[in-house]
Amino acid sequence: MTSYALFLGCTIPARQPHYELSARKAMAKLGVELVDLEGVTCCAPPPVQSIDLETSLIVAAYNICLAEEADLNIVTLCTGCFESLAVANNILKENVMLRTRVNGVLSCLGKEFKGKKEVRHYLQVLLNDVGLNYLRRSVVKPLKSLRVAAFSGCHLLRPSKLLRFDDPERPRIFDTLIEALGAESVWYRNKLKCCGGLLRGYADDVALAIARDKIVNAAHAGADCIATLCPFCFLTLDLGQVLIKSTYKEEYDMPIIHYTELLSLSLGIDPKELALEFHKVKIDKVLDKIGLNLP
Amino acid sequence: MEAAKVGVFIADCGGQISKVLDIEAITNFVKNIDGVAFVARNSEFWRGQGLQIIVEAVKNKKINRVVVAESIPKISELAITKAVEEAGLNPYLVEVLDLKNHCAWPHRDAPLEATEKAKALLLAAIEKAKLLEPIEKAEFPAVKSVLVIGGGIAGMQAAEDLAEMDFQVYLVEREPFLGGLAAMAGHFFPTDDCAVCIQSPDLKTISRTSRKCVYRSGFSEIPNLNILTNSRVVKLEGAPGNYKVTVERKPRYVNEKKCVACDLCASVCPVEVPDEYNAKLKTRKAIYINKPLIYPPVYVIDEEACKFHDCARCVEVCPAKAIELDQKPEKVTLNVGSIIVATGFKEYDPSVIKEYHYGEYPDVITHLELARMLDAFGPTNGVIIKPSDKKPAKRIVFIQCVGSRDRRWNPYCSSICCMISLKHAIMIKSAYPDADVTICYIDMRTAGRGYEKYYERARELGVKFVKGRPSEIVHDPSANTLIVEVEDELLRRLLELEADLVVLATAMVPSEDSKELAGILGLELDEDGFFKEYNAKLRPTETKRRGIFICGGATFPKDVPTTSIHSHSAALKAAKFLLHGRIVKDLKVAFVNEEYCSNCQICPVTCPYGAITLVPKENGHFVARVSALICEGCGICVGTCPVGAIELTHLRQNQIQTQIRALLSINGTSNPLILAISCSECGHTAVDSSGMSMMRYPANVRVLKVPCAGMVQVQHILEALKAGAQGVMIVGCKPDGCHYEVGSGKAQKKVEMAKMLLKAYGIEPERLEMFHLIYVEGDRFAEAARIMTENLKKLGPLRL
Amino acid sequence: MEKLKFAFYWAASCGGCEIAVLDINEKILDVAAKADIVFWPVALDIKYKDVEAMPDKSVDACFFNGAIRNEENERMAKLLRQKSKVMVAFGSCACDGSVIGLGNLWNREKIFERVYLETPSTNNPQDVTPQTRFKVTQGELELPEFYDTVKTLVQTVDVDYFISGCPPPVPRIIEALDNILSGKLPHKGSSFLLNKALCEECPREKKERKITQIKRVYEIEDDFKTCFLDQGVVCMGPATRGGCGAQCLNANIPCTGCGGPAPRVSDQGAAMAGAFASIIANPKLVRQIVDPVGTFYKYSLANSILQRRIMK
Amino acid sequence: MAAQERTSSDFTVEIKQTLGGESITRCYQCGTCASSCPVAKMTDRYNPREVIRLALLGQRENVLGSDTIWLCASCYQCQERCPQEVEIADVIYALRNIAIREGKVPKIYAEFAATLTRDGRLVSMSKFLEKKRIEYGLPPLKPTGVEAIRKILSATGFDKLPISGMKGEST
Repeated sequence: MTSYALFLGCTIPARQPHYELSARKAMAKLGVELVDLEGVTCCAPPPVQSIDLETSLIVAAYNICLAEEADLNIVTLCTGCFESLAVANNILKENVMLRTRVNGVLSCLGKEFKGKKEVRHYLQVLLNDVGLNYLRRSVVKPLKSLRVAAFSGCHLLRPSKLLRFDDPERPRIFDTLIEALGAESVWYRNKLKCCGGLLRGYADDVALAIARDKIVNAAHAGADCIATLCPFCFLTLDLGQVLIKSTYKEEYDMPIIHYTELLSLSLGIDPKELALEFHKVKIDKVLDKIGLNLP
Repeated sequence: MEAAKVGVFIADCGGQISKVLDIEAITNFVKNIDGVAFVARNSEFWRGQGLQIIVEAVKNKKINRVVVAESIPKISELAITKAVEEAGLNPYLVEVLDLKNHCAWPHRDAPLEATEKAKALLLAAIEKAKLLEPIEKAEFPAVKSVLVIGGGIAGMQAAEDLAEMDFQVYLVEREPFLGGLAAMAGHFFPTDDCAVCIQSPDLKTISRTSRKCVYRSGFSEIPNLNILTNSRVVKLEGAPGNYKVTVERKPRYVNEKKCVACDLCASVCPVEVPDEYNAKLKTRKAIYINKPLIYPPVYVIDEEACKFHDCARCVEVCPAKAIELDQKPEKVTLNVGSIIVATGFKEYDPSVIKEYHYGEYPDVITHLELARMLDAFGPTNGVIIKPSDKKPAKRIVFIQCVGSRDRRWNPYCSSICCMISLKHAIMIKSAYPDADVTICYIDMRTAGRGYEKYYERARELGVKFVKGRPSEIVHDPSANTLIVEVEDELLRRLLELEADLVVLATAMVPSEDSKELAGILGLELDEDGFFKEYNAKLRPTETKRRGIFICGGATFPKDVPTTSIHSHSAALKAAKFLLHGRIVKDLKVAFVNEEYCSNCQICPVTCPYGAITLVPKENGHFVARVSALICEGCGICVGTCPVGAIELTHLRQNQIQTQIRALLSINGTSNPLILAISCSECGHTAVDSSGMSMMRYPANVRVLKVPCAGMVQVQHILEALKAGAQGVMIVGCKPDGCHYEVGSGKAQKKVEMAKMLLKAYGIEPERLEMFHLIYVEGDRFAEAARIMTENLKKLGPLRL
Repeated sequence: MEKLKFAFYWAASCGGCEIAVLDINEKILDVAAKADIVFWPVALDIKYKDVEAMPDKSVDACFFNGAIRNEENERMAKLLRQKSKVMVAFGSCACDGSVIGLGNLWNREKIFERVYLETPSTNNPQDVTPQTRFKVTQGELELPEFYDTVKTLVQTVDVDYFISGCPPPVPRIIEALDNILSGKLPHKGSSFLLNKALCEECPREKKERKITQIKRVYEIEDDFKTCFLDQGVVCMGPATRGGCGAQCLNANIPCTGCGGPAPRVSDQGAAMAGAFASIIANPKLVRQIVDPVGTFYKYSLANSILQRRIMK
Repeated sequence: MAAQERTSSDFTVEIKQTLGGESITRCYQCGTCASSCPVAKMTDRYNPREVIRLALLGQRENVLGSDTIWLCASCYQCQERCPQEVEIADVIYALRNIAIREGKVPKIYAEFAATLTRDGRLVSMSKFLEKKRIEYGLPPLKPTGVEAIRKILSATGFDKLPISGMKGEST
């Protein structure tokens, strides 16, 4: 059985149990073991990078060390975690000078970054370990006629030179995996552009304007929902619609759904087990469309 | 060989030298050196009565080696060797040194030390002279014929020049028609004339105007010019002056002598394929001709598209019975003396720049595609349309620097795209004054006579300019419109420009065959894949391969005026190379002592000229061999050979060693002795110029001249220290400006290596330094010598 | 016909050369048939005074292995030279100083300090180091003087022939013996090894000859075909006298240079270092060479241009 | 942006020597970043090209003192498309790092720093969620490496940065 060290990060366990639940349940169903590691910390995402880039590299390297010690590759759900860890992993594998500096600090924890493990995103595990064919065969409830606006979030794709996840201008992986569930992945303008989430707390007005643009474009393209991978994107677009309502006096009622939730539903997992009440914008429309209405 | 009888001639330069040096003491010293048969003093020895003294001594057989202490660098050496040769002595039995600029002037404050140094310099020269051996001349045949590869503007111009100078010329073109990229371009800037226009040949039957359309210029009728279309070079053998080139000719399937270009064949041909010549904007038949025609005015069959005998309808209708479906490829071997590469450049495929969606959105096109549209003979008969719906395009946005000046794709500026955009914008605005034409640019580059006026004209005609590189082209499907997202930097505002047609000014990149051809010809490509010239400043159309020249866009994207200049230059160089039908060369070259050459195969890769080849032996191993014709005599191979199997005829290993010992055998200075090994190019001229401009440096610095710093061996450095040097300076050209390309760089690497070994030997690595100097940096040589001396003093004596 | 007289001697060396003599196997019978061994400390009980008693030039050939490290080595080299018609420097130590010669990176004082005082296994509470004379109750003891600098045999006495290698390759030993036994001697100063460098014998394929990264043997993949230089490993083959049949290369180990400098090479280490430097991609790469002297001068430091390290 | 400041090339050198800022001098001001930027599209308070321009002109105070550098959403779109491979998002990090060292810290970042130091994470667990996790049958969270992260923050000097509220265990 394939095993991965599951790196949950900070937001998912603390705020979005529906994401964690669906992710764990789907993987269990698809035969991938997720191992929780002791001692993990914050991945050191952009807010920490903004304060001190070198510290953030070291914190990320520390977390990778834990996986190296457990002899496991890392899988992340949050694209922010994916970016922090994968960038650190790939930079430190290549840049000897930086690695020496980082290991100098890690040595006081008795750790050493060796660069022997990989950092992967959940989607990569689906694509490479589970495989598209097996995934398609495992779908018991195809999401037929569901028009999904795929929104991977910036940090799954960029910086592409270090993440090497997909073509940064023409990504296909996320769309392919949505289509594997029977849904349709629709094109919408500015699909690859940011949700503005990282400006929340500093420039909420700008963040909201960007989020609104995103939702408008998806709605314009006739999407039934926006599928997300990043807890920040989710928050920005889901909670954001509440704020848009109060600020712009506009209502879009665009369900925001983590991909793992769509996956779990299509694998036949009972919606009741998925803590769907954590959605601010209710997703009943979507469940209706795929014939899975909650009682 | 007769024992060495050295004549030593000491000039005092009208007293300039004797003012500082004790010439009397020096003369007495020289007289007592073993082997010195004759000593003379004069004001100067390189001309007039002084030179006569040398000539007499040689003629009277008093001496068979000549050592002259002169004061005029280089010129004196040339004059003296010439006179000596005329007097019957091999000119390479002469050694000239410069006591004024290398000793008297720089050390004028310390005459005693300078006098001792002068003795050392003379002793070294005399000891070297005793070991000198005659060097003979060799003659190599040079066939008076030239191969020109590439039938575009550059190749045609060069071919025409050479053919008219009575060289036998073979012009090889890969495509079935001549003309190259230029023929597709329609119009040219800055003359606004046709692309298919060239300098008119000097044919009696043709009126001699400044320019002519290629097809009516009589180009193909120039005597001595042989045009081979549909052909490519596949193999090169032989040596400069006498190459054997194998050319593979694809069959045309149409007999060139019979075809009357009546078009009946094309009218019945059932196969339609995208027309490359028209940038695939329309189709053509499998049997076709390019219009307007260039040369030959004959149809050709596209063998990949044609169904041949399964169809053969063209054969039936051809009134001239010209179609021969059974033609086979053939190989032709050409014997040529030199080769000109004129393979041009091509448009970069911008589909990799995904933000611009080229290849995905039909209305995003390149300049070449636009040029075809603007051509009245082209696919749209000169009308600009949106390829997606064939409707006229009114709003046109040009994007500059697409794939060029872009570190991700091609880091260089393609240099002609700004002008092409201006040309096309002007053409559009002139034809359709109501068209909305915008050029998005990073920097407009219009360097060239009349080019800025072009820019001005575009503004006058109402072309809009936006300073800013668009980040993305978005397609709005509802209106079938393109949206160009760009920041107008001068307004600091983000714009969304709506366009019917977006034209990408793409990078110009090397032709696809460049790499393969470079491999066949043994030429170097630069980091961008263009053919690399011998020297950008001085030998722009020559290559390191003697006898092979390059011109036009093959070396870098060029406009036509520059290409013309370049082609004429290459033609001139090729002509000069073959003019006498033979190449005469002094054998100042490297040679391999095969008894010791041990198959390590290192030297061939270190030779910048490819002069060293590996010759197979019976045991499957190889022995290195130097081509005397190609060798430039730099000695980089000597500096590399780990077994000492390679030597230079003009500077044997024992001559170096004996000079090292002699230069260091006389001290006479309170300062630590330094041996400066300098290359005879920039390095030595820097030493010369420091003396000529009377810079001061101490007399403990003794200069040993070698052809190139790359010849220096680590052993030489150790030997110098062993012989008493307290420090060693290596003086070479700038690494990028090395006269032998790689020598200075190799010297630097050996110096680094030697420094590391010195450290292991317990010797301060600072005792060895490399300096990269040029002629105008004489002051830096003097300064380096002073600093080195001071540093060595601080380090204290080296006791071996 | 009278039998020839051979002598073998062992100066500063590891003893491997003695074993190499035995490695000629049954060939020793031919030697015994044609020659008497009149002196061979490792095998025969013949005292120095017996040698001193021999008439000058009474030994037909002396095979001298080992470097000249101390006074005794030097005395015996001179004595054997005096007694022998032909003097053969046998093995790398005699020819080039070899590993013994690496002692020239230090001097007597430093070597004694390290060996007799500093090594972890030393138990020497009174800090005693070897003395040339030492008084004991029974009288005065004498030890040969340990020199600061190791010398090669030819730096000490006139040598007729050389057969380098650590140890010399057996086929070459047999060839040398055959030559001497049959009286077909090459010109003086010749080596019984090859007159070319090792690459002449090496079967490996040479490729681009451009070194972008310097590696050590354990850092490369097993590849029995490609020249080590092309794999970024320093191989001394190009500057080293061949004749061994490229044994190490065939065992996938680069040449470390025991054949000594190739003919016409004044300094094996410098020659190889220079050739190597000529094909590295940039000057900074030289810093990747761990232990430059051990790499380039493993066998030839004592026979190099500078011969030893300068001690401050 | 703010008024003209006396220019100096020292600032460029300082940025180039800061992790993330190495590529800044490659910039030739083509504006691809600006037209790629989702933030610049929404507000004229931020323009990445202009930030780099000011930095290259040595306008240290104008760059570090304004709120512009904090308006980058770190989406890397500009960096992806930059034809000169200026690592723009990383340059912004470098500028932020320099600003922080001088005590120019937006409140939200001070809070991030404090939470990280206190909890080893950026989002704290609530009692509510802990209860919910058990309800949903999610596995209990494994302990966070708070001590480890504090050691790192102390070794890099992160905890000594002039950010208020970082030292204390609680806020």
